Amino acid sequence: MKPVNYVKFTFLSRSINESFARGAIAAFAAQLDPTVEQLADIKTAVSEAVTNCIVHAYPADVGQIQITAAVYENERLVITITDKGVGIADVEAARQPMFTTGGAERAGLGFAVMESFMDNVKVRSKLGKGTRVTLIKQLHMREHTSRPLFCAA
Amino acid sequence: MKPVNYVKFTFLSRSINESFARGAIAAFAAQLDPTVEQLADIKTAVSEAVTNCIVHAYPADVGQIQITAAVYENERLVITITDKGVGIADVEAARQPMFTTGGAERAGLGFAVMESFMDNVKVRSKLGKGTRVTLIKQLHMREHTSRPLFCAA
Amino acid sequence: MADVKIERKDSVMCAYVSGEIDHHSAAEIRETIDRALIAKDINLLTMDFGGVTFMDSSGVGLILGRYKLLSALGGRLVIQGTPPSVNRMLKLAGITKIIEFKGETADETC
Amino acid sequence: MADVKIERKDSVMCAYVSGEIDHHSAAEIRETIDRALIAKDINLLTMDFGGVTFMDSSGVGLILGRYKLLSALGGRLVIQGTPPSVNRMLKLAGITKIIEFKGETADETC
Ligand SMILES: Nc1ncnc2c1ncn2[C@@H]1O[C@H](COP(=O)(O)OP(=O)(O)O)[C@@H](O)[C@H]1O
Ligand SMILES: Nc1ncnc2c1ncn2[C@@H]1O[C@H](COP(=O)(O)OP(=O)(O)O)[C@@H](O)[C@H]1O
Repeated sequence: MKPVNYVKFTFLSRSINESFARGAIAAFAAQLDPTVEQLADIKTAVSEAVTNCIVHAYPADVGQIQITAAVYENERLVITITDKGVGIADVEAARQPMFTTGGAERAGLGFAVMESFMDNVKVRSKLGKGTRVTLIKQLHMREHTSRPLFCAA
Repeated sequence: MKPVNYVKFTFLSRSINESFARGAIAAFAAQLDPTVEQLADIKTAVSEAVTNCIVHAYPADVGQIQITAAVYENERLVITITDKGVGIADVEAARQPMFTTGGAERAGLGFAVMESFMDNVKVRSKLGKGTRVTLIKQLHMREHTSRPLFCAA
Repeated sequence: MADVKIERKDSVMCAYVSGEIDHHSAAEIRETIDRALIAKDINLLTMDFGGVTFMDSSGVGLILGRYKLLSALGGRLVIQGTPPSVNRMLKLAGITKIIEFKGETADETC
Repeated sequence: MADVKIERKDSVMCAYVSGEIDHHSAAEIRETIDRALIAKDINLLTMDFGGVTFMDSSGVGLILGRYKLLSALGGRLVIQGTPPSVNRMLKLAGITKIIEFKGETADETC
């Protein structure tokens, strides 16, 4: 199926860009008229995936991160986050809650958060080649509620 | 000079993406700690340039729009908006306030707004090839002001 | 992103615009207003910008377009509640002298 | 994006965190808190999350890291003012039973 709308963006794996990435995705997802909670879910999941590229994929240097976001006719939002970093040796193990190679300040909860906040999470990774995380969320258009307005003309 | 940070993004010339584009650029520009007014200036200028791609560059079909944004060490923000659309025959004429080929609902003020809200605006265009608009704004890091807080511990 | 609420009483109509006015939303706002204008014989349209959080030059086109339409229909356009950012855009457009801002008489505003 | 204000009185310290907590800002918040913790002999740290508008799992790492540091220093960590989105993250992390939330005694909160 062809997306109705999409965007692709590329940026450096600098931690300052974590807020940029979730802000840009939020601006894109707004067209699906998500609830405040749905929008927070999407932002949080994107923040986790982008942080993983910055912390784990490129631990020593600055690399490129690519994000795509696509909207499909049935209001499905599909986001991919791709790096060309170190890759993950055992994806199944990495997805376990509390598993981390990131030291004391990482909770090992990134994948658990993505899975909990999105409808579907796919991870493809190759050691030395990089990782692609696909985040899928099904949104339902809400009814627009009109606030009552009085005009004393 | 090499940028300290940059982002590149590509999206479709659909009018729904006008708000996405200025939102994404606002999320990127936030790292420069702009004032509310500076951020509004940047968003407005980007909105004008992106609208021009949608309305003028691809009048009949849907094309690609590419935006780059770069931050330089002296806190200069450089944004480019590029299309592969119809191009502009006479850039000097097009930049004049009130000049429009867009009909009754276009005010012909897009370039005037970009020039007024940014420090520098460059336009390169080739008929049949497309147009690149470069928007430059010099930002100055403000002092962080701390709100007073009382702790009755 | 933007919203417009229409209120009508006899030949007077008020359009409360809120949110972000760009080329995308201006088209929707224009259609809503013009449909209402044409459905009924309106000789005074007040556009209220109190809830507008963003406006690019598409908003100027929106105002000028309604101004011309009203003139053609023998009516008047009045603008009210413009926040500073909208005023700045209207000044830059040089239309603050052409367009009528909220009048002194209560009956022409919402 | 995030901000942290430190208040100290004797061996009690309060850290008011506000804004967006992610991996980037958590690093800054951590440094500010740890510098203050180590500079003075603190045996109770209260972290106030009242002003937090966004928090990803980096915030869990931030809390757990301070919890461990305080334990090592022979002190305690108390959490207060967590908005619903932060509570949701803490529940998902399963740390609501480990971490002490705002105590009943007035002297341990800010
Ligand atoms: N993009 C990536 N590149 C390389 N390794 C990754 C990537 N994403 C995740 N990982 C690995 O998976 C582990 C678990 O990730 P996650 O659940 O997000 O927790 P955390 O980021 O807190 O460690 C990481 O510690 C790391 O070893
Ligand atoms: N990206 C573009 N591609 C082709 N033509 C353009 C482009 N941008 C601007 N133009 C031309 O320049 C004119 C003036 O643009 P502008 O000042 O933004 O006003 P407006 O968009 O209201 O027409 C347009 O009417 C159009 O003819």
